[in-house]
Amino acid sequence: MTNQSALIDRRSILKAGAAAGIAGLLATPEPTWAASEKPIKIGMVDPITSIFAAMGHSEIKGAKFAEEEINKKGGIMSRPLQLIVEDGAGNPGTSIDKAKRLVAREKIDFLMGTVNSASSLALSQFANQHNMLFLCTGGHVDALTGTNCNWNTFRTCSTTWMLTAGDFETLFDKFGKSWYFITTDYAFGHAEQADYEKQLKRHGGTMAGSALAPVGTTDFSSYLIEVKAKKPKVLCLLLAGDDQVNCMKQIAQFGIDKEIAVAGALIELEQLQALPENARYGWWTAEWYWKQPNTPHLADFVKAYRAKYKGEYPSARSWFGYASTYAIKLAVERAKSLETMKVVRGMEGLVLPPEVALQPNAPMYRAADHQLMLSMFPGHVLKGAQYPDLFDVSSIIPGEKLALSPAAAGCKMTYPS
Amino acid sequence: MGLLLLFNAFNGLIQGAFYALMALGLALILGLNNTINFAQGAFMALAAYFAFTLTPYVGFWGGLIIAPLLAGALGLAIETSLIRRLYNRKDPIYTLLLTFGLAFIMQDMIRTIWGAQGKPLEIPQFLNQPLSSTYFFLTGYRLFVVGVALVGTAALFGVLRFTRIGIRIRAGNSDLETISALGVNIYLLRSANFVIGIVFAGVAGILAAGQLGLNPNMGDALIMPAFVAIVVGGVGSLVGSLLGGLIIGLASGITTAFYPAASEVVIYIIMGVMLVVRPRGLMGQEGLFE
Amino acid sequence: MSTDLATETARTAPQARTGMSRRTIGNVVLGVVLLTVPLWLPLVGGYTDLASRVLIYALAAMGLNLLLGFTGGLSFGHAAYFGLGAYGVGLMLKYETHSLFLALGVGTLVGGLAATLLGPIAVRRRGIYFSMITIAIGQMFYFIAIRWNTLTGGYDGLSGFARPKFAGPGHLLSMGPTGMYYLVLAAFAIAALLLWIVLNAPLGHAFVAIRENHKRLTFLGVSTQRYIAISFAISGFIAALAGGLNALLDGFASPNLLNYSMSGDFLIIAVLGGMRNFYGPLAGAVIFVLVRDYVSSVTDNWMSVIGLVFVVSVIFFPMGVLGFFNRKSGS
Amino acid sequence: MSLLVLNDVGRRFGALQALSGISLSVEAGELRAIIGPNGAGKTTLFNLISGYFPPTDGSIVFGGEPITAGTPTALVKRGIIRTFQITEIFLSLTVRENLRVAVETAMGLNLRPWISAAVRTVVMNQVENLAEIVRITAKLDRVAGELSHGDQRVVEIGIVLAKSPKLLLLDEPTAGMGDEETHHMTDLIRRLNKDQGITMLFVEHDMAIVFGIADRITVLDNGRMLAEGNATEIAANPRVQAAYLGHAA
Repeated sequence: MTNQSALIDRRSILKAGAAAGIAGLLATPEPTWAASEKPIKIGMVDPITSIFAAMGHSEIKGAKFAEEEINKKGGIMSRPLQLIVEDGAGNPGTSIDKAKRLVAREKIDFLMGTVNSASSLALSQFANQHNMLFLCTGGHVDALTGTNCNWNTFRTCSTTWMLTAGDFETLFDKFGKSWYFITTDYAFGHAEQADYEKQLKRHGGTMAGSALAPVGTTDFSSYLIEVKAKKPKVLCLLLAGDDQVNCMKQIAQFGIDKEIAVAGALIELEQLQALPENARYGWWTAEWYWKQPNTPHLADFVKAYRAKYKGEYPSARSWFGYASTYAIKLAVERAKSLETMKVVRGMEGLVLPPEVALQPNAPMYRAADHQLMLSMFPGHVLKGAQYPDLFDVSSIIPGEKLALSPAAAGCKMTYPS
Repeated sequence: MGLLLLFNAFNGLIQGAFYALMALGLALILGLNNTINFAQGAFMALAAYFAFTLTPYVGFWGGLIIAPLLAGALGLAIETSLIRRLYNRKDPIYTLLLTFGLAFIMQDMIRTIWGAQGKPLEIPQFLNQPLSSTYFFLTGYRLFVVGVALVGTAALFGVLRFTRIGIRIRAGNSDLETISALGVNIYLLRSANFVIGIVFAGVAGILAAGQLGLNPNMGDALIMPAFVAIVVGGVGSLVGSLLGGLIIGLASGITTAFYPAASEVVIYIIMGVMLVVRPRGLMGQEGLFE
Repeated sequence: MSTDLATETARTAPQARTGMSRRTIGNVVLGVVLLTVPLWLPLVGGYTDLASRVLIYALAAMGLNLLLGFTGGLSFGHAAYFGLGAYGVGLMLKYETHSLFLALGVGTLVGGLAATLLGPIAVRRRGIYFSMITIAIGQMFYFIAIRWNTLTGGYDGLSGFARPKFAGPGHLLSMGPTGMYYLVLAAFAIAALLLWIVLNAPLGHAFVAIRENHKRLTFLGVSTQRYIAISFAISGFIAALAGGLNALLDGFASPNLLNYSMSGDFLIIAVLGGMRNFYGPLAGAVIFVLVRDYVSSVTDNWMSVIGLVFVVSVIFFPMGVLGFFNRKSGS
Repeated sequence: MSLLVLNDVGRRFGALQALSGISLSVEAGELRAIIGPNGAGKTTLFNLISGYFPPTDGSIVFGGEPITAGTPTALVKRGIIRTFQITEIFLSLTVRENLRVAVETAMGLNLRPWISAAVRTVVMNQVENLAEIVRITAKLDRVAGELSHGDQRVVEIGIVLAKSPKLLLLDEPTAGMGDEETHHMTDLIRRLNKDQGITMLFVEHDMAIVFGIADRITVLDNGRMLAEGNATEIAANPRVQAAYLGHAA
């Protein structure tokens, strides 16, 4: 697997790099459009560099794929769509700079992004100051559609609460009552652990212990020593990005996954790809997966996506980019306007149609907190699996069954008069 | 708790050996090339990616040998074409900023060539498991890393003490003018030293990738503890760097057991205390490059 | 406009009249250009916030350059004081006050005092050691900012504060991009003036003498460490002021502001513009910020371009662009 | 009373005994030459007197007070100022700026972050003064690094002169100079000694200069004192002839 995917990656990225160099200089919309048609511009700030780059690339690919598809099918209200991508480098300051540039220079109509919570929060605040619609693609922090919710901010990816609610009962029933948490030491992790603890208490489980690991922890052995001493039934990993990869690798090296059930909230296809074969294990929740039985339009999407990106399979991140771009199109068409307030109203209660949703349920942007009610895909990693078939979805749970009510999430939406 | 502490302390030492291995190459280059090599982390990542690409053809062991040499060759090219131009500028800022910029370029090249997506570097199965179920944290791989760190230090020590080039490097460390007056080609010596430093970085990078996984940014996380190891151990002393690595590994391991949030800050605190109590570090020589 | 401090100050006595007038003209031209930025910048495709960013980076790099270019101390940790200033302002606005100047004052004080207290530790060593110590001290603050979640917002950064209105005489002025720009410009002008005064006073002469030959000065009975520490403190205060302004501009403070790569940006700005020139950091900031802003929009490989900027400026413009052009016009 | 007294002073570096058993006394107003072959310990002796490093044996007394463990800064305050074998000046500054910083240091102004016009005038006048004494007025606005070696030496003496030294240590003041520059320098040394009354110790290889201007001469060899006396005594001393002049010839 390694060899082949390395080759694929190299070719596509080399080409993408070269193309970006040239195309970026002459960024023109699709040539089929009449010059008189002014494009509708979506500014997308997402990490192309930094530790968040792998996921950023997936989101951008998904969004670009949607852009191409939309323009082929007649654009938005018969105007072309132009997606302008800027590298936020996973850094809130840079992300704000890029958003400023997009607003001032490119005169964008809408803003979307980004992979990480910090940048998403910063952009939400920025968009609010500039009276612009911001659609968060992939930052999970609860506050974004909870305590910090804004009238002009929407979110496509799930909240941390939804991630933890998806697989709890399965794990609890299957493996046992005593849990140990290794949690990433920032808002995302704290929120996840708090959510799990609530559910654990409600079901009469016990905490064997927990440890907070700073973001960027490379060596998890001290944590694992403690885990081993406490002998929990379930080791729950609530880590982000590379930290999760490092921890799973070390668990496998110590052989802990053979004695204790390892589980956690979020797993991403990008993470599984970064793991060696012996470190692919555990029970997790995916936010979307390319392989679902009997979901309409999914096979076509995967096929077309692979054709565009040299055989690469779409990840949940690709879908975020794809669905977000479509959501803006649909909201604009509902509002029949580009005015921020009208589009916001158009997006409130917007239900993604099956060819965009690509899941059996019909997710909707909830009006009260602007959170998309996307389905969760709890399941487990297949033993000895080879890319791309790495994950087995055990059930697909509609988002509205999992999400907290807007009131419980702490969102009090206020609109400008 | 006592046993747990012992486990953690021991585990910290293993981690420390790892820091030390990373610090050695850095210390070597700091010594004779008078360069704070910010690209050291990027060289580590690059060698690891070379190994990743080579492994299907030559296996892990082949990669472990060939990849650092390839990185060393690139190091030689960079040293002779760029860094060498800056030796006679007395101010260290130039080499520092040069290597800082090179690190940017190398990281970007890695992302362009291999992609932003993290990669798994497969290590031999027999190393990839614990040796005993009680002392499960002693995996073959970790012991192997400790072994490489010790052998590497010993080998370097031997080279510096007993070979012609080593003796010259040591002499050059303390008095560049004198040895160049003795007719030693100082440029050649510095190139050789730089390459050795990069090869060390390469080995450290590959070993890190076996444990942490490969991504274009991996060098960023690795370089700082190496810096601290050098400052604590004392600039100019290789044994000091080894000790420095072990000390901060130990401290960080023990801290993790009590208060994980401070596990990174603690190494800087140790460094701060060291600087106040003994500014030249454990084994450092006074005023070597001041 | 700006010349090497060495030759500049030398001229003061015999050729005061011609030297002064040329410099005065240069300063007036620069002042007019900076004052009218909001008028002409949009015409050339820029936007006012970008100009604020340039001036903030220039201010931080100018502060750093007092230590780097004029005292000869290579600090690779000034982002820490910049970041402390930013967090100071953010925390004040979030929890304590709605006064712009109080927040900015406290932020500057926090970062400046940190530099004042830590400078004496760093200056115990010189050369490469000094750099390594400063970088490590800086990283310590970086990790504290990331770990101390409850105060700093940890990895997600500090948000939830906004630029307060400017309390003018009798009424409140709202701070849009233009208002913010003039606040930054005022801070820049004041700091630049103070730096200029110091550099032309005995204290500044002592700084430059330390850079030139600390041994000579030591054997004139000057304890050079003390002076480097003073230079460190002043430059820390200025970096903190710049950081505070940065927090106001973004309405956000993130741990990245404290990271060593930010220190690297400030250093390259100083070197690129010309670290022996008073206005070098300003020239460097204009080039660096604009290049980065433009290139990162044009290509995904912007990091390579920025890396090349480092390499090229170090190899070919060791005295920076201002130094380069001065030399050309001089010879 | 002697201005400077060394009692059985020695210095060891690890296994190497660089100096031992040095006892000498220098009277106020004296112009004393230190001579000896390379490696005799002349510069080490200067380093001990100026506090670069402390002696491992013996004691040093200056102006009646012990200064054995003094730091350079402390000794400068007492009036012991030195030059180095390699000229130590501020190379990229002008001569005027070189002298100015020395004058400001001497006047204790260094910590002032601003300066009044009146004080500035005092400083500048003192700079002109110094420049006249060392005769470098014509080159005041030249960058020091671009001056000839001899002129740089002169600038260094101007700098140390600003501190009004009681004891001036000159390490090979004429080394590497041409005839004219050497003449200018010896003249300067003599004038400073006679006109300003500055006590001086200088290390010198050129015997013509040593015998020409020194009041007394101390001869070092292999880290030990070989002889001491005036020019005639030293020239006649058979041990000096054997050990030192033999080398030189």
